[in-house]
Formats: sequence, structure tokens, C-alpha cells
Amino acid sequence: MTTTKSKTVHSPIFTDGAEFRISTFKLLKQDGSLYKGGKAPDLGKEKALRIYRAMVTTRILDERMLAAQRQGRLSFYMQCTGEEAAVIGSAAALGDSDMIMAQYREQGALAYRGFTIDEFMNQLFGNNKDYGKGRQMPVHYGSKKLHYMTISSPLATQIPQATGYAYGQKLAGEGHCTLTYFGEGAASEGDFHAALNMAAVHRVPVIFFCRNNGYAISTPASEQFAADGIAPRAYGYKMDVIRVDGNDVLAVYQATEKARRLAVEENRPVLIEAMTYRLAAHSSSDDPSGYRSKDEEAIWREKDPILRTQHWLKSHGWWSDSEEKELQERLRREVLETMKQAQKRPAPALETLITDVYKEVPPALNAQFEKLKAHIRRHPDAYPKSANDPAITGKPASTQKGEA
Amino acid sequence: MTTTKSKTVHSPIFTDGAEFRISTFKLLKQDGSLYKGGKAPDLGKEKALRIYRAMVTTRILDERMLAAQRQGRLSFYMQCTGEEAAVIGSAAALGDSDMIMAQYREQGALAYRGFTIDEFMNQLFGNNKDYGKGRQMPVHYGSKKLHYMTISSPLATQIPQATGYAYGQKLAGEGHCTLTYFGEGAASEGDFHAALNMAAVHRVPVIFFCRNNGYAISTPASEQFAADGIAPRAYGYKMDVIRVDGNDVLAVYQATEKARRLAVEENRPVLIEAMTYRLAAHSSSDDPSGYRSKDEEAIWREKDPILRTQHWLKSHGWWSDSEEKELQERLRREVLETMKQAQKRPAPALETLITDVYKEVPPALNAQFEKLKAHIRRHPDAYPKSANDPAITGKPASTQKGEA
Amino acid sequence: MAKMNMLQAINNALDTAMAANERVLCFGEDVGIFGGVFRATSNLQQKYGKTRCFNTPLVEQGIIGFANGLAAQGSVPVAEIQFADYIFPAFDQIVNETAKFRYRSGNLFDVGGLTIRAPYGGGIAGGLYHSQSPEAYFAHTPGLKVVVPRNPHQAKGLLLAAIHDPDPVLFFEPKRLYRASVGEVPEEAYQLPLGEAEVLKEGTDVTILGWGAQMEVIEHAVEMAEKDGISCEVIDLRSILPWDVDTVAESVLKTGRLVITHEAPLTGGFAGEIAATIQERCFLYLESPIARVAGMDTPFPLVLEKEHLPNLLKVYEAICDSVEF
Amino acid sequence: MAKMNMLQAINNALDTAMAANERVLCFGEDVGIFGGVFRATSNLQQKYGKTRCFNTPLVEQGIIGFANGLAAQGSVPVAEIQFADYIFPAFDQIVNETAKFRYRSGNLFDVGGLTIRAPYGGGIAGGLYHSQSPEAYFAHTPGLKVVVPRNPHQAKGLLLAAIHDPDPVLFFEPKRLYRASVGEVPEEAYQLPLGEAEVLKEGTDVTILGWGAQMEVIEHAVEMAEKDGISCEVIDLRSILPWDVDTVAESVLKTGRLVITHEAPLTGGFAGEIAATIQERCFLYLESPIARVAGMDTPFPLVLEKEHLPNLLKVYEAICDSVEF
Ligand SMILES: Cc1ncc(C[n+]2csc(CCOP(=O)(O)OP(=O)(O)O)c2C)c(N)n1
Ligand SMILES: Cc1ncc(C[n+]2csc(CCOP(=O)(O)OP(=O)(O)O)c2C)c(N)n1
Ligand SMILES: [Mg+2]
Ligand SMILES: [Mg+2]
Repeated sequence: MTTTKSKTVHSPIFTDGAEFRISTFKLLKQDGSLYKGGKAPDLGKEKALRIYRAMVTTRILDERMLAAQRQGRLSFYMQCTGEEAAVIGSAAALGDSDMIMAQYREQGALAYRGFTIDEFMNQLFGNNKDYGKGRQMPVHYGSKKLHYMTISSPLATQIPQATGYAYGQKLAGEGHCTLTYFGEGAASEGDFHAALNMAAVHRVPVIFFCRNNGYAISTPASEQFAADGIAPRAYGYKMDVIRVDGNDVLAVYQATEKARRLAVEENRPVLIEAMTYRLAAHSSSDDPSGYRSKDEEAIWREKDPILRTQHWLKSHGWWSDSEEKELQERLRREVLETMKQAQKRPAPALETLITDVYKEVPPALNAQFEKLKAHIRRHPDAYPKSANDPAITGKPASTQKGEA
Repeated sequence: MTTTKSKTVHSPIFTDGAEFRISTFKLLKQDGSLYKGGKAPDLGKEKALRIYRAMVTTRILDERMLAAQRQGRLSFYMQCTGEEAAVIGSAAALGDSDMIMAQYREQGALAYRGFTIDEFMNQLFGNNKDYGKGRQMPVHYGSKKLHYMTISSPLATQIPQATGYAYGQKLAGEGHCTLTYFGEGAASEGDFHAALNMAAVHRVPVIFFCRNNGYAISTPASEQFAADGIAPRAYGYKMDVIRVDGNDVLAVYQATEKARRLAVEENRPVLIEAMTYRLAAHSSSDDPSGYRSKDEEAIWREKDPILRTQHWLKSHGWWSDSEEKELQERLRREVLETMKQAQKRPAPALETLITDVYKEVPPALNAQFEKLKAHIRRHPDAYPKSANDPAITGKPASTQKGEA
Repeated sequence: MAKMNMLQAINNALDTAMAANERVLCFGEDVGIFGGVFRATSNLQQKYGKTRCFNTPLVEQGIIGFANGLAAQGSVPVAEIQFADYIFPAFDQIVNETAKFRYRSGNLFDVGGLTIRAPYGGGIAGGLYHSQSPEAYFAHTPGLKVVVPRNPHQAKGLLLAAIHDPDPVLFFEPKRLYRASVGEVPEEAYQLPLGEAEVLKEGTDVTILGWGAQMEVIEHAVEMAEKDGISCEVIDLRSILPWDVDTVAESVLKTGRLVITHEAPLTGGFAGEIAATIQERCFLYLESPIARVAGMDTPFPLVLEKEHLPNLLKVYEAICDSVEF
Repeated sequence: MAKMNMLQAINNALDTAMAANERVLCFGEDVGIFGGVFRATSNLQQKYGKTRCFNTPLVEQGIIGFANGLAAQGSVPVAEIQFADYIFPAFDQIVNETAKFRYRSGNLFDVGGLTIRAPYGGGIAGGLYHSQSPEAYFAHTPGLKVVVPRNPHQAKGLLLAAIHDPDPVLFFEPKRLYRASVGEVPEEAYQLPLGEAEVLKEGTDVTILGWGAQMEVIEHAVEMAEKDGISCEVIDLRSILPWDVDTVAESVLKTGRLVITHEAPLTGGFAGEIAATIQERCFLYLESPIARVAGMDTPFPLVLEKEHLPNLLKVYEAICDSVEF
């Protein structure tokens, strides 16, 4: 049975929705002033500075770690550069116990929640203090205590997972929601469709946050979809949607705050499309000169979200050049020093090869491990990372663990 | 880079597209008269009767074969009942060489193209004249000469395939397009999203024809999606869409004819949503009384698409009660007689177990077959279908093959 | 104890689990008010409400993605895939996500609460897409557990164990036996161990190994073989992953011969893994080559499915060949 | 002849195929103007235009669904999956559709023109999701062909054969060797046979079997073993499905010993199938258990990937153990 109560017409008229262009919500101009008619969210100085510091931390971390990658200290890196307002503005509008399920370019959200430089570094270097035990490539962070789901590389898989997670939160009834980040490229995956449709049908408190940064590696948005961005897809699911200037931290914050209310108070899932730009290369393995122009990049460099936020803070008298300088220097120092320490830490214990596949190591895997250990003992020189592992030498391990 | 040229707003307004309700295109009232302002497509008597005969053929085939299933002659059956106008009206608007990629409930399109009762029967009974060589369940028809892709059970897989097929047609430049049928349930699959998005991006001559018949087995459309049907999804891909009364053969025909022009002449993919109702059970294995009311069914039985078409034909003087009676009787007879013959035909040759897995049978599979044959020779009584197969007895096969 | 068929036993297990723990949820295509196309979830929505037992939209990748998220959140989802043949759209969510969730996060997060149920197997005139036995596709995936019950008693005990297990479990149900297999099933909760094979019958000449619906085939084949004076040891593997190497190896060390049978096509089927492992463990004790009796290396046929399937005569002949080698 | 690395050889094969037949199309994520993240499709869009070489949206199930349709229509699609780890969203389209297209239609329709290319394998610090070797997942699927080249010359000849082959072919490229493996490659078109293993080196004591990047590991391990006086026969399987049982069996009948190695996890890996088949074919000739040297039964690690991988020392030890058994 069809429930549609649609109007009847008697001539065959096709529509493609072009007339229903979705507007972009903006509050902040590049010079830090508000658009006429715009009303800034009531952030307060403390929160505004928490946001800003997270933005700068992210930028500096990214700069330094890309440099470290170029120096060969790190195998791989991905920058958030240009998208700090989208990521941090949205994370800031959540409750700190709401779940975040991110794609990979959202280290800003973690920085906002208080992931320390040390915690970042341990993951990046996959050392024995990495919560992920050195198993995933750099930038695959996760933190249980910060309610930040460990990143997984396959794109879009986290989107239906976010729907499921939020369904569980709804049943738990503690007023939490889930926000999932994804790129406009990942939104082409089948999992995206599944996630939004299921969320709408089951009225789940989830926020789908699309970072439309114009590219999926080399593929421009124009070869990713024919429509006006991702936002109009929400109509197909009868889902609330808003498009927002992703370089405008105030607009992002306010949109997300309101979305969170719809999600938590009314169990209405929401789609947010943040229009932004990936200023850096896709990753340290990528060279954008093969697929886009310097001119285009320059246009977007003019829209730097951090500068825009800074101007706004200054207009309130909440920030000064000297504070900026101090912050940047402190962060640069901290990053460098922390990096040195993290790099020195040993690799995770050999045993981490076989743990966590299952809750308990199954017998056959244990047997494989015994064989491996005997092998390494016969060829210690061939395995510099593990020849001195307690499992090989029999000497006790020096366990160093934090709360993840 | 984002290409959106969307309007700017300065307050956070969420929309869910509810205001953009998509109208339903109708031409024909149940009594066979036209709605005011509606203009019937210029079908001509011959084509109108070709359509109508296909509708009646489908209905009678369905009735008889369900009965045959109930009598235990057939393992399984699926009826098109109630959806004949949607399926046949659309097929009739295509060129006969356009490709059709159907779901499974579209035998009407095949009947329209001239698939004979004998051809239907051979598939249903999986005998040695079945083009599909007795490998698939009943109703998994296919015909190369009629440009009707063999049905495959996994839902929605044919939708991106239709996009690809149509891309090939576009390159071939012979003015053909592809039409793919699917249910509103199948439209939840990830493959649907992939197919429509790719078609819009690559400007492919494909028509996505959704039979929204209100149910996916027991699942009502209201638990399948929250939106107003499938149609609004087109906006998410910037694709032309039309919603049509699926029980109105004229509206379906005209919408599809126009869609075909958009597809073939302008390389614009189109989505058609036909609002209809599955009057029968999902399949012979299903009992709808567990999930829907007789009252609801009765409402839709009033909207019978065949009667509606018949009234229209009669209003033109193109059809009479005696012709109706004659047609029905002839078809009933033909179905019964053809069924008897088809049922008598032997199973496909034993060799069909191993052919067509690859173009040539690989050595290991051949060895498996040799082993099987020896085994059957040792136990002929246990394999009544193949004990007398030429591959077992060594006597020559009587090959009977038509052009598929 | 009550007489139940396999569907009733499964339904009873789900009911038991949902009654005991309100975090247990059952969902999938048509599992709500209708109770599933096979009726395995009958009455659960009526009993536990629409939030705990519900229809999903028709999208397997979404069902498992959703279930992964729920499990990560701490719920205990039991997701149904309508037919095992339709599990493949969810392959990425299962193989790249479910299986690797705990490992990749260093045990910060896991989806151990997840159970995926799906009817599998042939013999019901289902053709290509209602007959497949996909266990081997998953058995190559560390992080998953794969379980197949052979009768109602096993089904309830193993399903309850799967639901309680701290790792994600794929539970493949032999749909041919759904109504055909009937037996005594305790009405209270009980669990049977995962990862342990069961020796159903002791014997000395040859070991016959299988799982699920194939155990019935084995039973009849062994009856024939025993009439010929062949003493058969019969093992139900039950857990395909991780599998119980020790029990199988111990048996083969005794009998010196092994016949393995499954419905899935021979090449790449799980019998290959077992044969490879056992020939290594029992090399000096093997008196004949390890035999595999499996589906042919083709898609699943319809009309000739009898010819395709590893039926009792084929298993019987393999037993004889093994002993006479 | 020209010196090419493996990427250049693959690019050259695609160029050759596109030049010869205008129905050959190359597409996938980032394969257009950018030439693919590894640059395997460099310059093809520039040379053959956007209709024949293009970016697709980011959706693997769509890429293969689209490719299946194109192939059914008579085109010759060569679809790229950016990493083999990301082939799983397309698993249903490959296993239920590509593989069964010809069979289910009784040969009315087929997707024989289809080739799917994907870089596979570890050793590049890629962790869980840029290192997998999924060949065994597909080798359980009748209807597919699965091919893995070991060097540039093989890559070009096998890829051209795959493109021309009347059946759908999965072509897994050892990405670790993309730039590392360099060799002489004929500039003209040529094909190497699918379904045929190649004996790279004759020997009498033990047969060593592998494919793809593992052939390089074998080469070095065999060098060590030969220094110990062990005479090794080395076989590159090349086609995983259908695989060349005869060549392998013939070799093992001679040497009496077999060591198989692959990067994928041991359990359910394709070595199991080979071991199971060969122990049956060569039972009375085997002088030691067939050994498998494979990845551990875990997801692919990062920092400890060296420990995880079946490297030359592990292969070498397995050779010694086999001979000393
Ligand atoms: C399933 C899958 N396919 C392909 C990839 C390879 N890949 C990694 S990132 C990426 C582009 C993603 O673009 P987008 O979603 O727009 O995010 P952005 O990088 O722009 O932040 C691709 C193709 C992957 N990780 N997973
Ligand atoms: C991938 C997949 N999942 C599940 C099924 C089982 N199944 C067969 S038909 C059907 C319902 C389809 O409903 P809809 O698409 O609305 O088509 P209708 O039957 O109403 O014509 C389901 C769930 C299937 N065939 N394929
Ligand atoms: Mg992007
Ligand atoms: Mg329907």
C-alpha cells in the first residue's frame, strides 16, 4: 500500500529538483565580522578559546607531522588543513560524551576533546603507548574515554554503524547522540544510502556530517555527483538537512547545536553539509598539482577558517597577536619534543600480533605464535623490532599503559 | 572545490523537503474515461490491443501457474497481478530492441515482447528447452532475442548493471536505451544509490522504473523509507523524475515514452515511480494475511489495471465482451496445453551441470564430471533424472534448441 | 524437555536470550510482525515490542553496518540475513569491519555482542540463490567465529552460546532441516561450547567429518558403510572458525583415514583447510588420502541439484574408497 | 623490448588493449586524468578520451555493477579497484553476479569481457587495509578466473590475456613490486596463458610453489636452500582459479615434497586447497607433509608486519624442515 498523498496532475511533467536549491547558512565574514542579520551563538570566551586552540593545535600538528613525514620519520600523514572550522565547530556543539565516528581527516575533533599531543604521537609512531597497538596506519586514532571511535580505512562503513550506535543510545535513554563525519566522496558508497534511510525510518539520534571539501583524492565533486552537493539527498529520506559554510566556525557550531537538539530531543536524524576545501594534498602520498590549479587553491587559502575565527576573537578582545605567537610557539615546541619522545618508545610487544583478534587467543593462533617465537629466537638479527621482546628473551616486560 | 551556487542565509534553517511533494501523473479513470485536461497518447488500435493482450496473457498465466503450483506441479511461482499496467505500459513505450533488466515480477514485459507461452513454460518447468537450462527457479526468465536480461534473484544488482549497459549503448550510438525495473524494497539496497548516482554523473540513457507496490514481502513501505515514496531521491542525483499512477496504462506509457526521449536524445537518465499494489501474495511461498488486511486489498482490487484498460478500449469501440471471452478462453486453453507439453519434456542434459560456468569447461571440472558420470552409472536408480542421459548411456542426445 | 523442530528451537533460543537480557535485539528483513520468512522470529515483536524486534529496510550492508554500531555501543544485536546467499552485500561490513573491530582499536572497542543468523544450504529446489553454503568465505577471516548446528538441540545451545560469546559469530542454519529435524530440546537456557567439535560415534577404520545438514547425510552413509563392516568414527565440526583441530587430529591418528564432506563447491571449500592441516598433523599415520566429498565446482543448479550435491551415496563411496585404498 | 617496471608494463598492456579495440574501457576511482593513485592508467584518458578512460564515483559496488552491465552489453571493461582491501563492497556483484552470469542465463548472456584489476599485498607499511591478499575469497567461486603476475613481463602478458579471455578475470597486482620489479618487456602485444603454472626452476628434492610478490621471496629462500645442497623446483602458479593441478602434481610426484607460500592468513588460504588436492593426487609419493608458509591468522598488522609475513627465512626453514622430515 502506498501512503503518498501526492497531488494529481494530468500531463507528464518531469522535475529534477533544480528549483529547490538549498541555501548555505553563514554567520561569519572572513574579516571576523558577522553578516547582517546573523546572530552569533552564545559561546562565551572560554568555549570560544577552547575551539580556537583546538584549531591552531590541529594546524600546527598537521604542519609539523607532514614535515616529519617528508623527513622520513613517519610513513604517512593526512592533514585537516582548511577544514578545521567544519570539524571543530561541529565537535564543539556536541556533548563531550556524544559518540563521534569519523572518517580520518577529523583530528581536530579529537584535539578539541583533549586528546594530547602525546596521544597523537603514540598513534602516529605506532609505539608501545599507542592505544591501537601499532596496528593501523598513522592518523587512525581512537579514544574510548573521549568517545571517539577508532578510525577504519574502508570509507563510509562508519556511517551505518553510526546509525546503529545511535539506535543503541536512543534505547539507553541517556540523552546522547552520535555524529559521523564523512567526505563528499565517501557519500557515494552504498553504506551512505543504507545509513540515512535506516536512520530516518527508525528515528535515530544521529547527525550525518558531510565535509564537502570538493575532492576525493583527485576526483572533483563534479565527477562524484551531478547534483547540487550532498544536501538534497536528505529529501529522499525525509531527513532534516542544512548546508553550512564549512569555513565559518560559528555557523557550523550553531547548525550542529540545533541538529543535536533535533536528534536528541525529537529523535530526528539530521544531515549537515559543510562546504569547505581540502587545502592540503589528500595525504602525504598525494600531489594535487596533477589535478587542480594553484589558482583554485589560492582562492580558498583566502578563506582560511582559522584566520577567520581569529579575527572574530580579536573583535571581541578575546585574543591578541602576542597570545597567538605564544600559542604557536608553545605548540611547535610541544609537538617537536613530544615527537622525539614518541619516536624513541619501543614498538608494541610482540604479543600484540595475536591479541585482540578474539577476546581470547584461540589455540591454533597460539600455536602459530609459539612457532614464530622459536623462529625469531633462531634469527634474532632479522627481527630488530622484536628480538629483545620479553616474549623472546624471557625477561619481564615494562608495561606502560594509559587510559585510552 | 564546491560548485554550488546556493543562496546564502544567516539563520540556521533546516528543511526536509516536505514542501516539495511530487505530484502523481494520471490520465485514465477507473471507468475508462480520461481525467479532464488529460490527453491520451496516440497509441492506435493495434498497439493498444497488443498492450491489452499482453496484460490479459500475464493475468491468466499467473492465475493458472499459481494454481499449478498449488497442485504441486511447480515448485514456486510469482505473480504480476495488479501491476500489469505499470509493467506493460512501460515496456510498450520502449523500442523493442531497448534492453530490459527486470527484477522478477515483470513477466508482462516479456509477454508484450512476444515471449511465447511455450517459452514461459519451458523456464517454469526447467525442461530441456528452457533457455536457462533448468538452473534457476521458476520466473527467472531471459531472452536474448527479445533483449530481456535473464533475471537474477539478488535484489537491485541489475540496477547498476543497467547503468553500465546503457553506457555501452550510448557509446555504440545506435539510439538504444535500457530500462530497469525494481521494487520499492529493492531501492533500499546500496546498489540503487550507486546506479542512480553513476547514471547522473555519466549521463547515461537509462530509465529507472520503480514499481512501488507498497510491500517488500511483509514489509510495508512505511518501514522501508520515511519519505514520500522513492521519487524524491532523484533530486539527490539531479535526475529527472516523474511519479505516475501505476494502474493507469496510458499514464505509464506516456511517462515512459517521454522518459525514453530524454534518455536517448539527451542522455538524461530518468527515474519513474509507478504507484501500484501487489494484489497477490509476494510469491507462492507467502501468505499476506499475516501482515495486511483484506480491506486494504479490496480497495486496490477496485483499481484493477486490466479492467481499467478494458473500459478504455471499449470506449473506443476497440474491444468487446465476446472478444474478451474468446481471448480468455483461448489463453486458458493454450496455457493448459502448453503446460502439459512442457511438463513432459525431459530435464536438461546432464552435461548442463558443468557447461557455461566458463566458456570452456576447465579440466578439473571435467574430471569432476567424469567422476559423477561413473557414480551415476553405478547407481542409476538413485538418479532418475539423469540415468538415461546420453552422457550416461552413451546413446546420442536428441537436441532441441530454439533461438533464445 | 519439549519436542521442537529446528525453527522452534531457534525461536526459543532467541526468546530465551531476549527475556534474559533487554539489550538483546533481533532485526532483519521481515523479522518483525511477520516473524521472518521462515518464522524464526515469530512472536518476538509481539512479546518484546517494536524497538527490540523489528523489520529493517531491505539492505544487507545496512543491516550489518547498523548491527556493528549497535554492538560497539554495547547492545547485543542478533541480525538476520534472509538467505545466506544474500549475505554478500554485507561482506565488507563483516570482513573488514566486524572481524577487525577489536584488533584495529587495540581492544578499545569491539563488536563482540554481534550474532548474524542466516539460513544456508541446498536440497530445497532453491537454485543458485537460495542454496549456497558460504561458510568458507568467512572462515578465511580471523576475528570471526562461524558456527553451524545440525539439529534442534544443537541449534538452541549453540545459538545461545553465540549470543553470549564475547566475539562476533556467524550462525548458519541448515534451512533444509528447519522443519525436517525434530528432537527433544530443554526449555531452559543452556549453552553448547563454541570451537569444539563433537564425536557423535566412535569407530576405528575411518573418520567422517562434516557439519550442519551434512551430518544427516553422513549418518545414513555411515549406516550403509557399517553394514559392510566398516567401523566409522563420526565427527560434527560444529564450529568452522576457530575449528577444533585437536579433536579431528586425535581421531585421525586413531583411524588413519579421513573423509570430509560439505555442500559448498570443492575448490576453496573448508574441507581443503581441514585436509591440509590434518595431513600435516597426522602425516605418518595416514593410510589413505584424505577424501573430500563436496558440491561440484559450479554455481548451485536447480533441476539437477541431486546430481550436484554430496549425497549419501557419494559419501558412502568415499568411505569405501578410503578404506579400500 | 624495453625496460619497464611493473606499473609501466601494466600501463603498456592497457594502452595496447585500448589501441587495438575501441570497446576496451578503463575506469575506477581516480583512474582518469590523474592516472590512478599508483599511475597504472597514466595518460590513457589523454590518449583515448574521457568516454573510454574515466573516474567513477567512489562506490566499488557501483563500479563492478556498472562493469558487469557494460560487459553484458559487449564492451570490454577493465575496472580498477583502488586497493584489493576495498574490493569487498563489490563482493556481491562479483560473486553472485559476475561469476554466475553466463551459467544462470544458459549462455544467453555473459560478462566474459570483464577484467577487474586491483593492487594487493603487504610489505608497504599499509596495515590492515592496504595490505590484504584476498585471492582465496574469490577462488571459492566457480565462474571467476583469478590471476596474479610476478613481474613486469608476466604482468603485461597475463593482463592482455585476461582482457581477451572470454571469462571474467580478477587480476591482482603485487603492489610491493609495482616499482621494485623491473625487467625487459616486449613493446608489442603478447599473451601468456591463463590457467597454466610456470616451472621457473627445475629441481629434485622439493617443490616450492607461490604466486605474485611471494615469488621474489621464494627466489631468495631457494638461493639459501640450494647453498645447503637442497635441489629446489620452483613453480609460479600464476592462475589461482582455475589452477594448474597437473603441473604441480607432476612436480610433486618427482620431488615428493611441497612447500606452498602465500601472504594471506593461513586458515582458509588457497594453500589449503592446493595441499588438499596434492595430498590426494600424490599420496603415495609424498615423503613429508605438505608445508604451508603463510600470514598469521590475524588481520594484517603494521609495525610488526615483518614478523607477520611469510618472509624468506620462514620459507627457507620450511624447505629445510620438509627435506629433513
Ligand atoms: C571503500 C574504500 N574505497 C576506496 C578507498 C581509498 N580512498 C581513501 S580516501 C579516498 C577519497 C575520499 O574522499 P572524501 O570522502 O571526499 O574525503 P576527503 O579525503 O576529501 O576528506 C579514497 C578513494 C577507501 N579508503 N575505502
Ligand atoms: C539481496 C537480496 N536480499 C533479500 C532478498 C529476498 N527477497 C526477495 S524479494 C524481496 C522483497 C522485494 O520487495 P520489492 O523490491 O518491493 O519488490 P516486490 O516483491 O514488491 O515486487 C526480498 C526481501 C533477495 N532476493 N535479495
Ligand atoms: Mg572530499
Ligand atoms: Mg514492493
